[in-house]
Amino acid sequence: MGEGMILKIENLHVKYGQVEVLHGINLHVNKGEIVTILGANGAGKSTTLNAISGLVKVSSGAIYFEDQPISKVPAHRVVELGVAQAPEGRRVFGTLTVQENLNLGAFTNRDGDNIIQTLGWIYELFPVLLERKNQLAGTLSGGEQQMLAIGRALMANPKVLLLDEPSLGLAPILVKAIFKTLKEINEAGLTIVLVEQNARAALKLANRGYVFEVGKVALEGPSADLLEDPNVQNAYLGGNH
Amino acid sequence: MEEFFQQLTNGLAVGGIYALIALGYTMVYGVLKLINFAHGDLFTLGAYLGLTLLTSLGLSGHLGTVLGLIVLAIMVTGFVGIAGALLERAAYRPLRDSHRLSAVVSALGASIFLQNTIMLIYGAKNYVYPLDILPRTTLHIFGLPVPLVRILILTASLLLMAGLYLFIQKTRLGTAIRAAAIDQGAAKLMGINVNQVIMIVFLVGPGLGGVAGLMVGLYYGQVNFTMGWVYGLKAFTAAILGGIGNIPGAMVGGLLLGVIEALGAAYISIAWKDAIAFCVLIVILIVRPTGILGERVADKI
Amino acid sequence: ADTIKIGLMAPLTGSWASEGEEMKNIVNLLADEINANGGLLGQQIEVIAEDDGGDPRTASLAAQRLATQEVIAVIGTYGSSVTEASQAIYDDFSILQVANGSTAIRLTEKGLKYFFRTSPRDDEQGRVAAQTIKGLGFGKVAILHDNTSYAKGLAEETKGLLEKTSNSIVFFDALTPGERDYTAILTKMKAANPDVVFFTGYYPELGLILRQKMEMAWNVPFIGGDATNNPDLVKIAGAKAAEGYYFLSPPVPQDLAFAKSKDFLKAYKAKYGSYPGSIWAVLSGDGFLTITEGVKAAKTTDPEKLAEFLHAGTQKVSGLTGKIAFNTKGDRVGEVYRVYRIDAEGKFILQDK
Amino acid sequence: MSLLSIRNLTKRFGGLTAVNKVSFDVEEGAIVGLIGPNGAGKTTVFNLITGNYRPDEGDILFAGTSIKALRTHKIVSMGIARTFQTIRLFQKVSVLENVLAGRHCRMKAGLVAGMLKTPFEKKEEREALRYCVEELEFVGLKGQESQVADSLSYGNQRLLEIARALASEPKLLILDEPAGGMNEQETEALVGLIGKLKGRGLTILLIEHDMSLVMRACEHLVVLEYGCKIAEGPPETVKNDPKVIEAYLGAD
Amino acid sequence: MMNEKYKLFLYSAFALILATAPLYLNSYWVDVLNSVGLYAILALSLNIILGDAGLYNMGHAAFFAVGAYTAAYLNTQFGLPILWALPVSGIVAGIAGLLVARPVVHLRGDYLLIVTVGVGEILRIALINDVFGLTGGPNGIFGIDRPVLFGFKIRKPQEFFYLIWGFVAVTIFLFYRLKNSRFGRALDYLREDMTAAEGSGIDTGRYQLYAFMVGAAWAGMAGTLYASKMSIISPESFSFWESVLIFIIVILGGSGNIAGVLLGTFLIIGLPEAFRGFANARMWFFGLAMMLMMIFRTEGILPHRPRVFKSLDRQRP
Ligand SMILES: Nc1ncnc2c1ncn2[C@@H]1O[C@H](COP(=O)(O)OP(=O)(O)OP(=O)(O)O)[C@@H](O)[C@H]1O
Ligand SMILES: Nc1ncnc2c1ncn2[C@@H]1O[C@H](COP(=O)(O)OP(=O)(O)OP(=O)(O)O)[C@@H](O)[C@H]1O
Ligand SMILES: [Mg+2]
Ligand SMILES: [Mg+2]
Repeated sequence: MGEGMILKIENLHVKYGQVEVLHGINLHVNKGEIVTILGANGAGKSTTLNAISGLVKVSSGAIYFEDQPISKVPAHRVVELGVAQAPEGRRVFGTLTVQENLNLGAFTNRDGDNIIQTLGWIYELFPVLLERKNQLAGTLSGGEQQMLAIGRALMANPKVLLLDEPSLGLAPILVKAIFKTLKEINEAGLTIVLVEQNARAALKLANRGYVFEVGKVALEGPSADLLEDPNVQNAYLGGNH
Repeated sequence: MEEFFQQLTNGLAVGGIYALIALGYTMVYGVLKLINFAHGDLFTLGAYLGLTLLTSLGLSGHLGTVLGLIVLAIMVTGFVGIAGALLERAAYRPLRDSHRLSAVVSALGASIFLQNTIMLIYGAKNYVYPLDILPRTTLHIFGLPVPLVRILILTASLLLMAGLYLFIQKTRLGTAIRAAAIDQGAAKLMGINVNQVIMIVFLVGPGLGGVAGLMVGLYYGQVNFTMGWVYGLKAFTAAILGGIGNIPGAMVGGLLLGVIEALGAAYISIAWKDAIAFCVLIVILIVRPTGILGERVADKI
Repeated sequence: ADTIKIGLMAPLTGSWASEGEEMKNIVNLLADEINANGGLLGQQIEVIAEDDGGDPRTASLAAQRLATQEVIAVIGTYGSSVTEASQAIYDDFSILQVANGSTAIRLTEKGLKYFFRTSPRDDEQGRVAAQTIKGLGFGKVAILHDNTSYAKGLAEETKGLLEKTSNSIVFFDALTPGERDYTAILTKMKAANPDVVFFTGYYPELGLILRQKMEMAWNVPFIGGDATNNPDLVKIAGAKAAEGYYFLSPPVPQDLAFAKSKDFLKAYKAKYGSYPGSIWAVLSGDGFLTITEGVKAAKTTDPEKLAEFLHAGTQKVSGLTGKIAFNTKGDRVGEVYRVYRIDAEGKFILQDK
Repeated sequence: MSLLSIRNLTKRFGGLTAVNKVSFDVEEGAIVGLIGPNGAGKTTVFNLITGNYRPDEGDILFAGTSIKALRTHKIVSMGIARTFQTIRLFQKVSVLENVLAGRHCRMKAGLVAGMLKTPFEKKEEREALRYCVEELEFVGLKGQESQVADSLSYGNQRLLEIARALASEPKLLILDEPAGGMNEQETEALVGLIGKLKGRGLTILLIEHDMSLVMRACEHLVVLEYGCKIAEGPPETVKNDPKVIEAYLGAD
Repeated sequence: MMNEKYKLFLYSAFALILATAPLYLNSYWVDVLNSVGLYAILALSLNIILGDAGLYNMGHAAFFAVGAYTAAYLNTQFGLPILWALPVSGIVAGIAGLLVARPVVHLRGDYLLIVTVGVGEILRIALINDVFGLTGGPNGIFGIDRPVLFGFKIRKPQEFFYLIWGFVAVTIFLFYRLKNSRFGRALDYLREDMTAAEGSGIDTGRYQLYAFMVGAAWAGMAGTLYASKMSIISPESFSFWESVLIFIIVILGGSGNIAGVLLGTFLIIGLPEAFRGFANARMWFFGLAMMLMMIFRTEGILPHRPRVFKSLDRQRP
């Protein structure tokens, strides 16, 4: 594993039943980077994140986190190692309160001070969550749930944060705020892998990017290059808008 | 009036046992959303194991009654808990990702299997616990004769419920159990070892069922291989009545069911008492569709 | 055929499995005995046991199955409605049926040619029960049954007879079998303040009731029907609680003077380690003896001739519960019932008439 | 008369007033956007219109009649169809049957006709199938009829929801974040689809956070914040309204 | 498609083997098949409620009982021929289904399940206690006539075979058509997602009631056949365990799939008979087999498959 690399995926294959949906993904993330993964619906972005987190079984290939192979490590151990995910579809614990959800995010976090600090910071970032502290997460509006999912992942105090379409369903003002925050926490040392439909914003934020097409990496490179790439422009940036 | 209070204590005594079995039922249900129809048979297993251990080890002889019974209860809880965990491993885990009712059918199969295993091992006849292991003291509370053992059973149920409730609500592991109950995938993403959580639940739930079986054996004296079916159904009813998946609910449901049965028998008809209990259940559910302390529902559209 | 096939239809699984198990034991033991002594009419006996699960539908399948296996006669079964589901099938196939635990009156009122029973009928037991209650001088009677057709039949029969005399029925209701706690019922019954309780259900429930009655410190005497005749009753209730309990029953083999009964008991104990518990199971042994002795005496295995022979009622078979003979309906004739009382040690003591 | 008229609508959840005295109108043939910050009460307004929730105060008039007390399926048969913020398809059912669900309220055959396959039933089925296939084609899902709904990509699932709504021949179509989870190319196609729908004479009310879509597709915007209407008007005006910028759009 | 032809062949071969069964099986095995047939009707009727509409009903024996007792009562009290009682008891059971479902059908999953268990138990207790003097208490009703069809009295298992399986065939024919109709689809939708179904314009409350009504009516007719075959009915035959058995058949066979439910009936009703050789261990093997089948076919033996539209191209405009 290369110098400064925190996460590395080699020739990753994943199947759902009989159907293979990832056909040999190669990808790496350096410490302190923001890497974005783009791609059409069904390209395998979420599957890749879930493979890293250990939620789906890897059929072949390897995943390394800090030089340690993790493709066979169970999901809960991966979190303990320092990889947290805010998953697609939010998956908040609907019958628990907002506060309880956030506490669960800190399940593996044994640093009490850090928990209190992070919690305060999350409530500052998303004041609505503070207002809704004792409301059941299931009754939150779509966007509020999205905030909760992001906040919950941050509570783990991870080394790498995996975000699956964090801007989905958020008001523009919040999207801006979140992207700004991501920048800040990244600068504070957190490595981020960002799956996004909002390609332009994601590329503007990220250091590097990968473009997936039907379970393969079609393009990769520094964000600036991808932003300029005519293929990317046509397919993901909505032409000339 | 005296008869009324007497019937009330009768009902509470029966209800205490329903509650104890319902606790285990509800715990398992809470996490897997599985109606574990084999729970009643694990209860039977507890009663039989208790009898075997009691007669073969002579614990109360060696250790004195109180200590002997405590050790016996711990052993039964442990063994039945292990049986429960094995059952989960063999019959439920393979079905965890399939339709909920598939696991229910597997549980029904497990129930038949366990019941007949006990029958094949022990034979079909009734077994009887040695008499007078428990003190047969009868207390007089406000002039009502109440056997001491009933008070002990009720106290034990209440203590176990309280302990379990605190465990689920206040401890780290309890929180993990609640999270796993809602969304196993998301729970894994929180760093929760879901398999372990389920295993613990299947140690505790059936363990409680087993110890309830032991209590029934010790108190009532008579056990047979089909007894779990009736008790299992009652406990399930109790758990639903209180709001399934909810620990205080199981307690409330169990006690209430016992009291309804006793009062129904006393003031309406003995022969109809189960029908009366079900009628009350239905009425309660019509008014409160998720039971008395039913779980909070959140279906955001 | 080289063997004579006799069917046994019994509840080998389900909640009555303990009864079925004993029935099978007894019939097998008796068959082995005959086979060891050269068989029947020079042929070996083969017992084919089928499970009726204690439920009518399974029973009708069991009956069909036995009917296709060329049995000449069938013993069984337990439970009147279960037996009834099989009656017509055996009749269609001209197979002799000797029921052992089916006391409903109507079973023999249909005029079926091949149907017999070694168990007495509800009306007979009812009569003896009413007599006994009166004989012991009780006035106010509580009657408790368990809503099985047997227990309810007996309860209603007795109630009818008692109401015709000076007795008053102060309580009449049914418990739910299979439960453990009957204190609610006892409390309610106590409030009715009867002189005696007549219980027509089964021994497991009664054992619990007697025990819980003692804990309540209620001293009312209990009288029960033959379904409570089981040594386990004392084990469940404890000798102290069981003491003084009366019940009606055909005589248990222990109390019969025949050498045959004594030998049987010895052999049973030697093979299975204890005495048979259930009177119904013993009656299945009587069913077996009815068939085999009938064959021996009539010198034929033809069910039609056998049936005619048994209906004639001339030949008395010595069974495990006394002499057995049948009337034209197929019911056992003669007074079968005796009164027992449990003593301080928990022994069943036959009372003088 | 407007097609849909919201009058003083209020909805409370416990102590929270999710929708607070909101009034606005949707004219026949118009495309109206409902925007506002997260938790402003937009979806709640939709749920009130379609009868999933009951309003605490106020009224909802559809073509002049009050629908606030009607049950959802009744409202659908009157001509209001919707899609959901989190996709709610019949996941294990084929694509075409999903669309047929929308057609249900325009069909008549009942239990007995279904068992006996009467000529009327057969004819009605045939026509329904044809109609639904056409709707699938219209949204761009031709050839996927026999697939199971959950095997479709996310964007296509959204389109399928629209097709299902269309099958009930609504006058008013309400879409809750139709572009959520779509990339910009797909969003582009969606704008085209909405245009075609307008061409068919449908009236559309939609919630969307993707401003590029809102600006291009809508003729009129209503803005909610904390359950209250804070602005209303043509997109260009609303876009530059300082209140809206502060609450929702954010400064660039 | 090759697969379709193969399937058709398989089904016809199966039907043929079944139809000629009384010619080569003895009366016992024919009677086993009769039992299978009766339960097939019950399971298919429960399948409408449980498999199609997704309503957890674990008290189906109650409707079976209503049908059986209605027929038995009408037959023994008023001499109504048993086959005439068939539609009557269907209607009575259907109404019972409606009445039961009306107040409780909105309950979610397991709450509905326990309520239906309760309804089954209440009914059984009512039967045992000879409610209104109609049911004969624990003895039940006896002396029920055998059916007479065109002057021919049906009594042997071989004869019942054709009556019962004829009814099964009609049931399959009608239910299969129902499945792919507007009605059948509505049930699919409400099973999958109640909110979305209502939001698509389906009166979910009404269809839930209809599902109960149809299922109950068919179970009631099965009850009539059962009563005429046994000629005596008693409360034991309608215990909670019977409801459980029917429930198991539907789920294990493949809920929502008619062929699966049929196969499930053969297994669940047939296996205990096949295991008779194990004597008192037969239910032990049965329990074991049930677990194993479920573990290896987690969605049931023949799970429900979404409908395939083959002929669309022809219909395309
Ligand atoms: N649980 C599953 N079972 C079967 N197939 C699945 C499952 N989850 C995803 N797939 C399929 O795997 C492929 C990749 O899906 P994935 O969710 O990883 O895509 P994605 O790039 O995240 O798309 P989106 O932008 O829609 O989120 C798709 O074809 C999808 O249909
Ligand atoms: N069933 C409910 N119980 C309690 N509160 C609810 C319920 N439904 C919605 N809310 C609350 O009402 C408010 C409005 O929710 P709504 O879903 O209408 O927001 P929205 O405008 O659609 O937001 P978003 O853009 O994030 O989807 C939210 O704060 C939410 O938490
Ligand atoms: Mg994705
Ligand atoms: Mg919303």
